[in-house]
Amino acid sequence: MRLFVPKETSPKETRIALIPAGVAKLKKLGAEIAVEAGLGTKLGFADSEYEAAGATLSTDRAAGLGSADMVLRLGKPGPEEIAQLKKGSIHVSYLDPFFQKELLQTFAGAGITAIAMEMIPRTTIAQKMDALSSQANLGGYVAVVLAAERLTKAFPMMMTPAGTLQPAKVFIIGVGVAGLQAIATAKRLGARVEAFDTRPVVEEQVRSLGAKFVKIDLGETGETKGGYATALTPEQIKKQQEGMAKVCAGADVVITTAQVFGRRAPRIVTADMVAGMRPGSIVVDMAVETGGNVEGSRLDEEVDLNGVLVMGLGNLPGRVPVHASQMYSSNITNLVEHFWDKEKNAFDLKFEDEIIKGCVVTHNGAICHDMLK
Amino acid sequence: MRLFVPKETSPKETRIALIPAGVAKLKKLGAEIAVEAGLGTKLGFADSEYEAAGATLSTDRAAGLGSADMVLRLGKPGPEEIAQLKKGSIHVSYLDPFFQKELLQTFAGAGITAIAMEMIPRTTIAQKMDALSSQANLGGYVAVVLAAERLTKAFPMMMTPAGTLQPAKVFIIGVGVAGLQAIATAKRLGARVEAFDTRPVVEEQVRSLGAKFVKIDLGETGETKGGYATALTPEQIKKQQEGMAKVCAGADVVITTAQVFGRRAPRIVTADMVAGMRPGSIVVDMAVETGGNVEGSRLDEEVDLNGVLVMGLGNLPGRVPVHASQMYSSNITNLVEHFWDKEKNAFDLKFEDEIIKGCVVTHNGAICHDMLK
Amino acid sequence: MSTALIDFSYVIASILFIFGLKRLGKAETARQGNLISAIGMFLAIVATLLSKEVVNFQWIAVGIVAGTVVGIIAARSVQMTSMPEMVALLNGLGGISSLLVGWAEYHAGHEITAFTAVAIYLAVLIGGITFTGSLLAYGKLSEKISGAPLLFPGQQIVNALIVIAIVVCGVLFAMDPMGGQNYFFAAVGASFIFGILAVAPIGGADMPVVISLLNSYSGLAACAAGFIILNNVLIVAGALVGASGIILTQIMCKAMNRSLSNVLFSGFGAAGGSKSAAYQGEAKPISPEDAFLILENASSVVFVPGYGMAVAQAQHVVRELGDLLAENGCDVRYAIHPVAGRMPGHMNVLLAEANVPYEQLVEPEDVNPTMETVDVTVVIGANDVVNPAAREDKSSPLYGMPIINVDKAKTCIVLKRSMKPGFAGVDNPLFFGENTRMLFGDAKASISSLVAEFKG
Amino acid sequence: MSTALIDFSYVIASILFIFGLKRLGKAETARQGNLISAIGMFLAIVATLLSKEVVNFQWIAVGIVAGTVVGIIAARSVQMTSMPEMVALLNGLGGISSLLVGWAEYHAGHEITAFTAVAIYLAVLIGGITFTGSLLAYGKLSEKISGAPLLFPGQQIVNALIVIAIVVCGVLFAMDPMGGQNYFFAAVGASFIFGILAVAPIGGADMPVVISLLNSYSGLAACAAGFIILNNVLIVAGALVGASGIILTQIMCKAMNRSLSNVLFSGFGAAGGSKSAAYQGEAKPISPEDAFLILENASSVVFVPGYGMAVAQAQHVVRELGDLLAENGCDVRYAIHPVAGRMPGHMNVLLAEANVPYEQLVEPEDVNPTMETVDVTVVIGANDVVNPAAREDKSSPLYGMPIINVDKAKTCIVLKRSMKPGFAGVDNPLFFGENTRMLFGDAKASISSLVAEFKG
Amino acid sequence: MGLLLFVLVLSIFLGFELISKVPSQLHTPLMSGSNAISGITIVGALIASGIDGQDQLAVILGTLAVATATVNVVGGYLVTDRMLGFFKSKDKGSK
Amino acid sequence: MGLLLFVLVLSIFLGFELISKVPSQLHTPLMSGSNAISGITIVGALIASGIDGQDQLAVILGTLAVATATVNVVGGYLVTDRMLGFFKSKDKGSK
Ligand SMILES: NC(=O)c1ccc[n+]([C@@H]2O[C@H](COP(=O)([O-])OP(=O)(O)OC[C@H]3O[C@@H](n4cnc5c(N)ncnc54)[C@H](OP(=O)(O)O)[C@@H]3O)[C@@H](O)[C@H]2O)c1
Ligand SMILES: NC(=O)c1ccc[n+]([C@@H]2O[C@H](COP(=O)([O-])OP(=O)(O)OC[C@H]3O[C@@H](n4cnc5c(N)ncnc54)[C@H](OP(=O)(O)O)[C@@H]3O)[C@@H](O)[C@H]2O)c1
Ligand SMILES: NC(=O)c1ccc[n+]([C@@H]2O[C@H](COP(=O)([O-])OP(=O)(O)OC[C@H]3O[C@@H](n4cnc5c(N)ncnc54)[C@H](O)[C@@H]3O)[C@@H](O)[C@H]2O)c1
Ligand SMILES: NC(=O)c1ccc[n+]([C@@H]2O[C@H](COP(=O)([O-])OP(=O)(O)OC[C@H]3O[C@@H](n4cnc5c(N)ncnc54)[C@H](O)[C@@H]3O)[C@@H](O)[C@H]2O)c1
Repeated sequence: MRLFVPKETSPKETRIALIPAGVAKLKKLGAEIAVEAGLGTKLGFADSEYEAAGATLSTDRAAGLGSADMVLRLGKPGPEEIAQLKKGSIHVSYLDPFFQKELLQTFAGAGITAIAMEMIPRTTIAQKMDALSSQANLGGYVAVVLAAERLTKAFPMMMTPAGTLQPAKVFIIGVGVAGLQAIATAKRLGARVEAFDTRPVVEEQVRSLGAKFVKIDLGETGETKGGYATALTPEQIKKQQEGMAKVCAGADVVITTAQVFGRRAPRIVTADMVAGMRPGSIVVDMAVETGGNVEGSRLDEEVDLNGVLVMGLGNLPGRVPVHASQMYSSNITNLVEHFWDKEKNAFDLKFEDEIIKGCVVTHNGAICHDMLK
Repeated sequence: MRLFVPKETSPKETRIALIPAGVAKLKKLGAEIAVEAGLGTKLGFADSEYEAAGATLSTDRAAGLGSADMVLRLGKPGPEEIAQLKKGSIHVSYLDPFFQKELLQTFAGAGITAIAMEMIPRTTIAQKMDALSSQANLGGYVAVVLAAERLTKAFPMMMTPAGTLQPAKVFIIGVGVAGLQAIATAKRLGARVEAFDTRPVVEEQVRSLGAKFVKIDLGETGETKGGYATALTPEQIKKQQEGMAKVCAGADVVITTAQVFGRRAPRIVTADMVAGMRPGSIVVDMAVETGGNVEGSRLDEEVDLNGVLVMGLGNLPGRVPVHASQMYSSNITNLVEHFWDKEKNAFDLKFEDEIIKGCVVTHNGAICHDMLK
Repeated sequence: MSTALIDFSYVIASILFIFGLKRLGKAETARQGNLISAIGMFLAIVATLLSKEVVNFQWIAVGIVAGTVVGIIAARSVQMTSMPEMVALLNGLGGISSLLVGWAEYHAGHEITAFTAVAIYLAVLIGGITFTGSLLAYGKLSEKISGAPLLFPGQQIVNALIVIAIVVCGVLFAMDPMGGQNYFFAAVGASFIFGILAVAPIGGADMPVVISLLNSYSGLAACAAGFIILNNVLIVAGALVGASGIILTQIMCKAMNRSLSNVLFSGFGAAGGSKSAAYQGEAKPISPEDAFLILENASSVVFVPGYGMAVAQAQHVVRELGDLLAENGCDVRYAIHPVAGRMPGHMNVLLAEANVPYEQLVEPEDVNPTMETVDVTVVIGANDVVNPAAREDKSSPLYGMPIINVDKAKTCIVLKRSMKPGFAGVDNPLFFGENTRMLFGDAKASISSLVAEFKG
Repeated sequence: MSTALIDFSYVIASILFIFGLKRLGKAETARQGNLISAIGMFLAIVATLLSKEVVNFQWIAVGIVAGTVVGIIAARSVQMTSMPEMVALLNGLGGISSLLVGWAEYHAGHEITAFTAVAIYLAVLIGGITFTGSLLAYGKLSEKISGAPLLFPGQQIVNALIVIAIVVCGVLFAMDPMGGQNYFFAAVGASFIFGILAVAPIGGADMPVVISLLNSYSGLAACAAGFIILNNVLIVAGALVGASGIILTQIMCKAMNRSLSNVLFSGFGAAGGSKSAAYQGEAKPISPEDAFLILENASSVVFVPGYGMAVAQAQHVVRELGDLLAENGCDVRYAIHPVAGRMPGHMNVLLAEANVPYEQLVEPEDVNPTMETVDVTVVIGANDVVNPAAREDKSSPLYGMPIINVDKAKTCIVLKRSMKPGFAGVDNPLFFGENTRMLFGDAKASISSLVAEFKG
Repeated sequence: MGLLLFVLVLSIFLGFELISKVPSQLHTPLMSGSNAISGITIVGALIASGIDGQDQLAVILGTLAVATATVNVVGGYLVTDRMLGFFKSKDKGSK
Repeated sequence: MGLLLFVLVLSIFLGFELISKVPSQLHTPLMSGSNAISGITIVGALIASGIDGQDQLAVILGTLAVATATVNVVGGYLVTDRMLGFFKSKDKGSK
């Protein structure tokens, strides 16, 4: 089976889909791998390293795409690239499937089996291929470091002969993987951390990192079987906002990570709440790419709203591109390895498997995922 | 006694010399205080807050300077401003006295009693007025946060389903106050920290923060009575460089803070050493303002040397201006308070006191400090 | 009941006492322990009543009924807060009872050997001391008598004379028990007086310790009574109480940071004069076990960390100890001096690492005014920042720096490895303070021994 | 020497034994304790030699000289590594000596009461068992005899018959001591055989425990001998050794994760069959004290933290325990499973906070191959990541995930609060494993009890 | 006599070993409980009071001894129990 | 008899209390040291062997008893001491 890894097309993307260590691992399975020349250069992975690991270099992107049985990449392709793919081949990447129905149609039309990395189930066994987790984790870290760099105060408490510096107050809204890592990082830096999430199980997790959980009584809330949050009723959202406005007003840094699987991100921090914050404080909207949790946040911009800095930077994991690429590469090779059939020397689309069932979005000329039909 | 606090003149300066809380404290002593209008605006301290604390606002800077018995500020004045001062008045600020002999002459010539904040002795009792310490402390913190923000990797170790991220290796050269805080901050963020200093007592201090001390045998080294490092012989410097080149080569982040009191900063990291580092790694030269520890570092610039980012940003404490100003303000008010004579309602220049002896550089028309004559 | 059976019952009773006492010392089993020991007592009494020697029951019945009624009423009516004085009273009755047994046996006038004579003499003597001592302790505790130490000139001499008289009487009595009736009654009188004299100079606050000691004595009196009538269960139970009472007394002394010898040799509570003489003497070391007893008894503790805590990397165990103290009902705070350590915020980094809640951190100016009400300050590798010379000694290079006034707390425990000075190189009079105890050793090791004491 | 003086010497000797034993149990004072007890022994011997009963010295001299020479030579020549078998041998000699004393007293033929007869019988019986048992243990340990458990069909029945015979003989003998000579010798024989039968089925690795138990027995034999000649010091010393020996045996068993009853009722070492039957039975809980004994004895320990460690915020005490183990000469590692916790790197944050050195962190693929050589794995609030079903049970939702094979270590201690499953909601067969012990309770509390055990 | 000495010595050692670390809130109950045990002198009192052929003084002494010892025993155990019961309910309350 | 029982019972209790937590490297020395104490049976042997008017068997039994007990005592104490001495020097060496 022939695998191909093209360079990323988005100019904003700093990460890459495969690092040389990943090539070596795939090679061991028996796969044939080609990578587009210059794939890792900007991260310090020379073409020669890929070659040494066993990949062939291809300078002809179109040919590479056209001849591959399986394409591994990070960002979603444009429609023109899908057209170049071989019919019946497998394409693995992020796809943003809930909001890119057209793209899915194109895939289906071209007879490509598309796997969306976002759709890997969040089960224990699938963790090694779960790119959402691995990238959100780094995103949470980056969000805090960015905020620390921008804040006009230091994070940790310091009782010094020149007076006591109070620890920065950091408020994390939405405690999934990214939120947890943000909590951990802010705690490490010495901040006083509070966090909020609608899922009740999260409270214990927040405390397991030594932070405080903010309790706002919303009545009945829940999580889906897969562990994602369910959407809130308008009334619940209002209650939540009132409770949170108070906490935000006292915070130096607010980081929002709230997502609802398959929908646009909920609007949680309103313009009023931002206005209620102290000048000099910072809001990081980690959900900006899916619509944003914060009113007024703009993708890839840092907006000053009455002295409050609202940061809507996208692709946060891309700010630690080496580690982010290492992890994505590891996720994607783990996926290939998990379903690799040594006998046939090919990727085996076991449709009876929960993971395959979860992440394959188009197959045999149709959109095949239940949630996307 | 009439005190005056002008705005800072340097455009690069983000800090201010006095915050409203400081005004209140001085007011309690019985002092009369005027501050230049707009002093704290950029940090969110409105003029009204100063007034509320008891200061009078002055829009006429020249008048303010001319009428004051004591001027409190942060950055050194230009010669033209010295001329505006009242003869016999006291002027407190950073002066960089070892390298600003001319400025001192001007002060002496104008009959001003100049106090250099850099010259406050490093004794236990003088700590509360020790601005070098308070600012270096914040500088050490900022250096690490900056490096973390710029690095293409995450600092902490993470053993994850997508592989293990090794902790970043941080190497701190020169472990005074700034170095210690840099160690503490990097450790907090989960880095593997090593540190080096020529003073042997530092080893225990490094370990007291849970980091590793790099041992390079330099033979006889020492510290002066005041706790500052003595200068090294050329041979010692060579040995040190060899030993350190190795550690640097393995580091993701190198932070240098080495200073020798009253001299230019020693050149420690050579171009060769930088060249020996991995692409993507970072060097922060905290001594850049006094000449720099790193060959090739340029003040207020981030230079890319073969993939290694050499950061020579000046005024690091100024990147957390709120806390830095709070601390400087506290230092300077503590100084005034310590020598305030309630009876006379005036600052009392007790020349028999070690602190005054240490920090007054010009008095009665002459440079009066032993080390500067 | 046959002698063998009675002996056997006594063995069982003794075993029950042993179990009972052991359990009484642990919180979870204490109540059960008391019950077990009560069963033992009941068994011993029944066995005795069934023995062949005991034939007349009418007066026994009178005594038992009267005693039981009084006992029940007393136990029921006493206020929870007056328990200690109740114990003193009961203890006094135990003492007098031993005295009466001794007297009765003496009066019964079988041929008395020198051995029995000594036993009788001891039972009476110790019983008497316990009796009047306990009554006085009761009076002081219940504030029927002033709790202030009572001293009069020449007290030491009077005490010495009485002791000599007691010894002389004892020897003469033992040599001729039947003829030595006068010595016997002299001893009774002397013991009464001695009990009063021994307790009078002690202040009301120390009464619990005194009662505990007298309790141990009353055990010994019972033990002596056992030797009179050659009865094992008396000897065993008496000795058990005597020995464990001494241990308990010692524990109570240590919890008050006092020494047992201080208590054993009277005139103690008021020996303030001799204490201050020792002021500039040497530092007083303390063991982790003893430091534990002090901490365990404290209701408010302030930790003062310094550079030594950082060197020892003791922050995690310090937090652990803090948590244990808090669990024990103690108010715990961490006083951070701004210059503690070797960089600004040094202590904060470490305590944050150990997850000490920010709320428990206090600054010197907040904690100093409350220092007199703090039971124990624990100085963990700090030195310059707790140097009272900064407050008192104008010639000190630290003079004028606000310090944390750890020396003003009731007890101050200083953890360091030696008597060496800190960063500033200045000697620290704190180490010689009257209330200061030095817990030498690496701070982490010391604290973690304290933690182990709490756990073990 | 007067009887009183001898009695007094015996009291002193007993006190020395008490002190000696107490000190022997603590590392710092052990050697001194041995010396103290030796002095006690010397005193007891001298006092006995000076007693009025002992008049013939020539044979005593022969015995003592011969014994001393042999004792010195044996003690000098023995290799450090063969100490345990030496102790077995010496213990056997002690046993035979008690047997001989009993026999000699029986043979001396004063009027023997039933009481004395019982004492004689017990001394001989226990002495005999100790003798042959110890010799066999010696043989197994020194590998003069195969260390393998020796079993033959019907062994249980034979054992039962012998026990019955011993009891019957005992009763008959006690009823008519002088006429019961045959019963006496039958008992001697039976005890020899029983000693062998009792030890034979036990494997060589368990011999130290057996020796310790036999040592306790030899104390009881001495105690019985004391009842024959009505000698206090024998009774006291014998009983002390008997009781403390039982405790020591228990401690040793627990350190090997075995139960005392397992040892007391023979056939134990080879009871593999009955064990595996209990495999899918219930989880076996363990107390912190017992877990301590296992850890204290381990030379290689792997900690496996999970989400529960985070919930309990136990990281600091875990580090403390790790340090204590390392100090104790144990190799300590922390195996981190990539999905442990609730976010990637969860365990790393916590362990870094507690300053666990990065070098001690290992990944599953590195630690798993060495798992068979690990003495103890300590699972701290982890569950899914140590679930052997992921390895073995194809129907498990976890099947195929690499786990940390904690079940392959010699002993696995699991710390959690209940039997509830973890995040994945899957039951965990590990908890029912043969070598698994459940230490129930909050992980922080449990670990910190373990730390306290190490310290206290 | 020798044996009695043994018994005494052993008991004393046992007494020393029995109690080691007592939480401070148990100090008073333990004192009170062991005080009740020291009321064992009642055994002596019973014998003194119960033997045959006594004169009036003996009767008085004996009866008094029994009465005082009984107060000590009965009062002691009851008081201790009350104290300990108090702790227990307090503990429970706080949980 | 009653008294002997007391002595026995008290000794057993004391024996149980004396040892509680023994570090594993002390297991063998402690076993060995207490084994030496169990050689106290030598007192019985001495009396058996030292009394007047014995026949040949008695002499043999007595002498054997003394000899074996002596080996136990002498060997036991010396072996224990050697073991403990070994630990000490090892400890010192490592420091
Ligand atoms: N905060 C800052 O920015 C800064 C910077 C530089 C200097 N300083 C100076 O440092 C001093 C700070 O005061 P401080 O009270 O924290 O420290 P200190 O006065 O230096 O005293 C520290 C004490 O800790 C003890 N110690 C060291 N290692 C120990 C261990 N492992 N276990 C137990 N004890 C240990 C030492 O006594 P033993 O040797 O007897 O154990 C020493 O006396 C002040 O004088 C301050 O001016 C402060
Ligand atoms: N790493 C990630 O990014 C991530 C994210 C989300 C989910 N997960 C999932 O989480 C699981 C992680 O496995 P794991 O073994 O770490 O955890 P786990 O399987 O969830 O088990 C944790 C165990 O800790 C025990 N526990 C909880 N609190 C405790 C306390 N205070 N003291 C003692 N024990 C306590 C619980 O048992 P008791 O209740 O009986 O005490 C529970 O069985 C995996 O299934 C993984 O897929 C991982
Ligand atoms: N099995 C595993 O090993 C594993 C690994 C990673 C994640 N997971 C699970 O996957 C699930 C999703 O994790 P994720 O990081 O992708 O989450 P996510 O990015 O989808 O959402 C982030 C968080 O936002 C919260 N949120 C949604 N709406 C909100 C609102 N209105 N207000 C406040 N908070 C709101 C959610 O509850 C969630 O915690 C979690 O349950 C996680 O435990 C499991
Ligand atoms: N008494 C107090 O409370 C107090 C407070 C703050 C600082 N101090 C003392 O003041 C002194 C100076 O502190 P600082 O932070 O201003 O130091 P600094 O800024 O003057 O120098 C920083 C460090 O660089 C080191 N250095 C110099 N040359 C070097 C070389 N060639 N290689 C490597 N390292 C080199 C120095 O040893 C020093 O540790 C220290 O001794 C400190 O302890 C005392």
